[in-house]
Amino acid sequence: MSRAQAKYRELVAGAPVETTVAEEHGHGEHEVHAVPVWLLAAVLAVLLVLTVITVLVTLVDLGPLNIVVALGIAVIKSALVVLYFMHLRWDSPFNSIVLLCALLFVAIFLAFAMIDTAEYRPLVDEAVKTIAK
Amino acid sequence: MSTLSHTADHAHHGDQNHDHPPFLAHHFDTPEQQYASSKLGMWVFLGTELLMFGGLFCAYAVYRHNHPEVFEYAHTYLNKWWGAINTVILLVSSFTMAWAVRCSQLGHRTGLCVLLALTLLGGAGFMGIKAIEYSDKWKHHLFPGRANLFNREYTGDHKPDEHHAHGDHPSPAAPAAAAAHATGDNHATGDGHAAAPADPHAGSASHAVLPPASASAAPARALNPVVFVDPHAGASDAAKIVPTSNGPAGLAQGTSPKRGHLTFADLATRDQVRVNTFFSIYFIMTGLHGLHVLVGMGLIAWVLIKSAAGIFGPTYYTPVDLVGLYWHLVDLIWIFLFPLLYLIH
Amino acid sequence: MNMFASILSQSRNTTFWMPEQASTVAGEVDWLFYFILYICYFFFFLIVVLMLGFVIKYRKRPGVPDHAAPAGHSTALEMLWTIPPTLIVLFIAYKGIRGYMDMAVAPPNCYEITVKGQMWSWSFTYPNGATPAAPTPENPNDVAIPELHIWKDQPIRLVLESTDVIHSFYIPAFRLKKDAVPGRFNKFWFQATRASPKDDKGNYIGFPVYCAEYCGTSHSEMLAKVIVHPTREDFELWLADASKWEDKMTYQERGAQLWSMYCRSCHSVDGSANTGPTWKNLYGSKHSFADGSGFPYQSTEGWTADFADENYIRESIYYPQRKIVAGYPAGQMNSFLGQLTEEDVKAITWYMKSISANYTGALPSAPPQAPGGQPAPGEQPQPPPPGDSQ
Amino acid sequence: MSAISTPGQLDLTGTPHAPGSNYLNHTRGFLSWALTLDHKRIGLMYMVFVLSAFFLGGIFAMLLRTELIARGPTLMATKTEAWNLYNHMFSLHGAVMVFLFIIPAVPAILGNFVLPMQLGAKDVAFPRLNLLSFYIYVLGGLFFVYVLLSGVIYAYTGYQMPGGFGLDTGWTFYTPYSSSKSMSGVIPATFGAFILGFSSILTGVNFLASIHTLRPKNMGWFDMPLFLWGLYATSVIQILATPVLAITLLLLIVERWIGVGIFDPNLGGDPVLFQHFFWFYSHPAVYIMILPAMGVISEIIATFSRRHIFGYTFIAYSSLAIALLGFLVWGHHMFTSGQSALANVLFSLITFSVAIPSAIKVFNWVTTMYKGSIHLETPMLYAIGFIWMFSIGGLTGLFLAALSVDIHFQDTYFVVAHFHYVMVGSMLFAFIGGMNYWFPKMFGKMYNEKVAMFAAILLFIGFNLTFFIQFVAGAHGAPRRYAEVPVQFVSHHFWSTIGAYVMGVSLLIILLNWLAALWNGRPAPANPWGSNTLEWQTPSPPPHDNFPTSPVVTDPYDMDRWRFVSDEEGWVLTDEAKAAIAAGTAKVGKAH
Repeated sequence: MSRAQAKYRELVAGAPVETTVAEEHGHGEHEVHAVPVWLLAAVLAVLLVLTVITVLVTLVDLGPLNIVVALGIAVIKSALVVLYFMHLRWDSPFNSIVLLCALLFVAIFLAFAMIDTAEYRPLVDEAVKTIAK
Repeated sequence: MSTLSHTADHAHHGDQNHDHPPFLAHHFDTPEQQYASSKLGMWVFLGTELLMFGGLFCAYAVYRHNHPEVFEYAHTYLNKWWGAINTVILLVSSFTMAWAVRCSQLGHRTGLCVLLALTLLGGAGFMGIKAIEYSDKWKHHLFPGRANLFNREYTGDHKPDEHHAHGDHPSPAAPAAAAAHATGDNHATGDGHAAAPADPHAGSASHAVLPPASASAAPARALNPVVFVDPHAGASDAAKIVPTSNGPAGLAQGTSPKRGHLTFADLATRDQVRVNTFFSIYFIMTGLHGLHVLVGMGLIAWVLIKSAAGIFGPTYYTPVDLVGLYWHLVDLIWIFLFPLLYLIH
Repeated sequence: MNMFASILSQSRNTTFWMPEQASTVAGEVDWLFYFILYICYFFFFLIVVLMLGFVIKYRKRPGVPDHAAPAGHSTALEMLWTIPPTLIVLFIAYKGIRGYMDMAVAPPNCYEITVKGQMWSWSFTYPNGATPAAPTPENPNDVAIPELHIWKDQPIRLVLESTDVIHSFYIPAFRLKKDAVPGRFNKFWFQATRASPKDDKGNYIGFPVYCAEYCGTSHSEMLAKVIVHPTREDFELWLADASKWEDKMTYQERGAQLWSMYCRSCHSVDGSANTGPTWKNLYGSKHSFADGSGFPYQSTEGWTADFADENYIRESIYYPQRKIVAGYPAGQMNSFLGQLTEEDVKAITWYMKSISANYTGALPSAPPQAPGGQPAPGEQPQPPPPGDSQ
Repeated sequence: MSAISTPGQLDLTGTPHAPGSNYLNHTRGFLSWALTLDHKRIGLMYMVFVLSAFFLGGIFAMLLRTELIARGPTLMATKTEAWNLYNHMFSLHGAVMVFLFIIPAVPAILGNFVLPMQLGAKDVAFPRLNLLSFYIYVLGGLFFVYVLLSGVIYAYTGYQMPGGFGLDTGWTFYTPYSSSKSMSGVIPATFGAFILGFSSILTGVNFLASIHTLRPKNMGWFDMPLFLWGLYATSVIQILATPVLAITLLLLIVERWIGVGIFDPNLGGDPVLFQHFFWFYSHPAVYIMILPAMGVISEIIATFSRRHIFGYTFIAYSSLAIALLGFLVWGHHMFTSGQSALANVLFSLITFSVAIPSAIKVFNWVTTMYKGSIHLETPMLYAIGFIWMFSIGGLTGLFLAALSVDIHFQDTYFVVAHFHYVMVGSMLFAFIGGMNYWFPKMFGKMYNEKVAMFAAILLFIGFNLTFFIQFVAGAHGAPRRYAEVPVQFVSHHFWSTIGAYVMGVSLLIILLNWLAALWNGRPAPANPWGSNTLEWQTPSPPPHDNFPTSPVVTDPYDMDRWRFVSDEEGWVLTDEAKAAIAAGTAKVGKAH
């Protein structure tokens, strides 16, 4: 039993035993991890609250922080979905690596493309102003 | 250098595997191996999906970074309450899906079927609202591409600012009132556009369409082939590009955008011709996402049929699990699309 | 084997590898090129000699059993061929970036010339606003090659723009190239260190310029030359003369010149097929349009054309998408509004008349009196051509 | 197909069941192939289609080289026709070769056939997905056939099929030419490439999952053959890069179709952004092409030097390093595009870092040959050719990574020669070498060795004649994609075209030699080369389930376990190796 699984056991202590059904097949390493309903419901509740916050926060003008707050909440929400709804918390660590790799490469792509387009922006603006004179 | 056992375990032959369950493919030795493979394959596939949407997010980010006012103005055409409701629908359906996976793991057949059906219903609800939103855009010529109201080549008779989504401007109106407005007076049911009083600047509550007769500037504009709009050009030149419904104020340059109350007139002239790109990005992003929702619904229906046959249980629930992962990914992407498209301010 | 000879015997200032050097950055670029080249020679011969040596020395001989050495691994060896190459490439990267910064940072006193690329020709606009014509080629079937004139030892900055697709302005002798991207101004600078040589007749032999970004059918004919004058005075003399090229020509000559600068890549004048309709016999013709209509053509501007007349031609140049000739695709031609003046359009129309059998009237025999002047507004089309042969 | 009866090659426990039955003949009929889930059959089906695409791309190459043999129109009457023909030919040549040949060739043919067997497995992790990706590949290929046909029909009848005719944008599809100017079939072609991308992604997912979950328990990561490392690194790139190509092409399609304004400057878009999108995929795609080829070469060099591969871990890690670094260098395709100076400097610096792992591989291969016992058979000739080509291709990359020098070389024939040395010289040599290496395993037949060696040498000569001279022309400034040869480059192009004809002839000889071997080659032994990877521990051709008896996992480069008996019997296990197996003490473990 991995550490994450152990922590999970702690978390759900007191929950019905049915949360873990030992595999009768194979080498006995594989166990079914059914996430308890109360945990799923709690996650859903948090997600809904965060959604409401996202909408309400648009009534307040935070200036440049607007997008930071909006995306920050989105990141928290997606982390909850990934960790609990998608079971990544109890899943093989390699699957987390796969996900993080994908995000890392999206980030690389975004970062380089945005740095570059921001750098050469003045050339474009100059052209837009000048051409058609 | 170990000198332990050295035959490839899984090279044994199918004929030796008397205990091979029916769902176990011949090239796997154990259900665990098959489950781990499938799960890994699914995660890798989800990674490719993220990268694919990542490309769109990149296009979005670059365009928004370069033309923030365009986004700030154009997003007011989206109804954030529809977006919020859809967010809630997807989150709830994600919850029912996660619960369904649990049921399949525990072999609760009835629960599994009910929950899958609920999830499917959520997907249908989401697509229904999306259809309402799309048909609303369609009605107002907020198409993607050249046919868009804001495109230089547009030849139709709609005008900017004549139609605004509701409640997107911060106003004294309480959000609840706006929400009521969104549900009660939505565009799909509202066939009263033409009948509504024509007040293009009426703000959040009005979405009236001006009579075509007032669109006299459209032909001249459609014919203007100039590649770039000169912000210093005189009013008569710019009038070829910019619908005149805003009057001379529509040509104001350098007016600093009034946050939250941005109108077409507040945009720099060169940004006015770029508004259509927002709608293109909106349609591509939500369209591709909607396509994923449809695929997900198909998959859920397929799993539902299999569940009804009762083949899932603690030893074999891989399809439910994988479809669940896919469904959650669809949810994940929407979690980002919602604030990025509907909640710009 | 003169085919090989021409590769080996390059002209005076070129080497086997590189073309002549004619700009301030060329020396630095070539230095780095040769530095990398010798590194490459070293490693290539090291690898190949070792490999072939091993193949010969350790080859399996018939009848002799295999004699391979046991499994090998040496961290020291791995480090040996990891660390020195790393240092070498870091040095190359540093030199490359240094050289690039020299190209990127222009001195303050640059003479600025606007370079406009379009499918498939270059045109150059000097600070006095003049856009000189390309010299007429000796063989009329050859493409007129426009010339960029500069003078020696003067920093020049080029502002690149494009009216349609991406082009790339490439001067091998200067070791420089930059894309002309529509919708933006790309800039680069250089300083020529060598004046252009002259041929036997006393004409300058320019440094070749190529379009280096694929841009469609006649990409390979989108050529130009850089003429480096020895002194500024020489250059100014040329510029003063070249700026007035329009004054010395009749309308139809000027139209022919404009055709070869802007139009010839799509419109032939000998009747042959191309991207756009040929201009031969176009004036006065009554072709039909892609939407099925034909002449007489009622324009939204308020006039009616009974045949392809002055108004129709003007509209086709300024608003090419209004009417598409049947059999040709829409969207191919950009508007020349703002690029060709009304006077230019007039010249082009006269040129079309001069090559049309539908026009039998007289042609202007002398340059117009008021060059560059605005035409009288509302100028009426010429009388209908006699015979109306179409 | 009777090779299974070759006696004595495997003295392991158990006996082959159903003697004479192998994957080629155990079921018959069209459907048994069309619906097969067997990775070996899918590999062969890929082979037929990929080689057809290669043949087509080769025809385009011959036509475009012929157009360049002299100045002026060569194949057509008028200049415009000739230039259009050339532009369509180089575009189709590039697109077909890249998307339909180079990217799938090694992974989809050799990888599909060999990967599960090198893992000692019965199949890839997802056999249905494997078949699906094959059909997706065929579907994508059909779009290119459509593009080609539409061009031919337009040329002969003037009729324009929907979507445009032919393809004249280059395989890079740069906007705004592709989005608003070209009249060619940009939408069908990009849609085809879009579909092919999914085939590539699914293959990548499949291989990655297979390597992760199907490895035998006693085969650790560093006990894998290096070919698997190459395929693993390739899969990582396919998974991470190809989705971006998909979205890029999708955006290009809608840009052209309805004008969305993301890339089109007329609508406020940015054409340079398209180049970022495109090269984010297409530069890593270069490593999709070369990494599996490097894996093939590692196998061949170790086998034919009869020596353990030198520096196994360094080669393995360098594959991963190339795969990951390959993602950070795409901007070096855009040094002159108006990309910002900052990005230029960053991309130039990172580009140099890719040189190091590539150099490590080459040095390790050469050192493997040191004190080996080198058998100069056909695959080894190709491996030697590969090292030659890859050295030139890799080293000339240094010029192109150096920022100031690349400003001069960008978009000249220097670049053309460079990437042909890497992608054709190296990759094609590895592919044909690998085909010759695994041909006996695939079909249970031996090809004519003398003819194969002659063709290899001819191909080597033809290739170098074609492309080396292009370095010289490019250094002097010959721009690429020129339908008309500038005067000073006439002789370069003449010799280059002659070289291309030599290449064409040698490739035909290679193909005919293979066909002749299928017809009447002598039966191949189970292990004709004495390699120690698992696929040689089964008869040639293998049975449906790959292994009649469980293969023994040992160090994949422990060549001493095999001794040569005769041409008929090939290589068999030494008595010591058999004894070790019987005693359960066969060496497993670290490969170095």
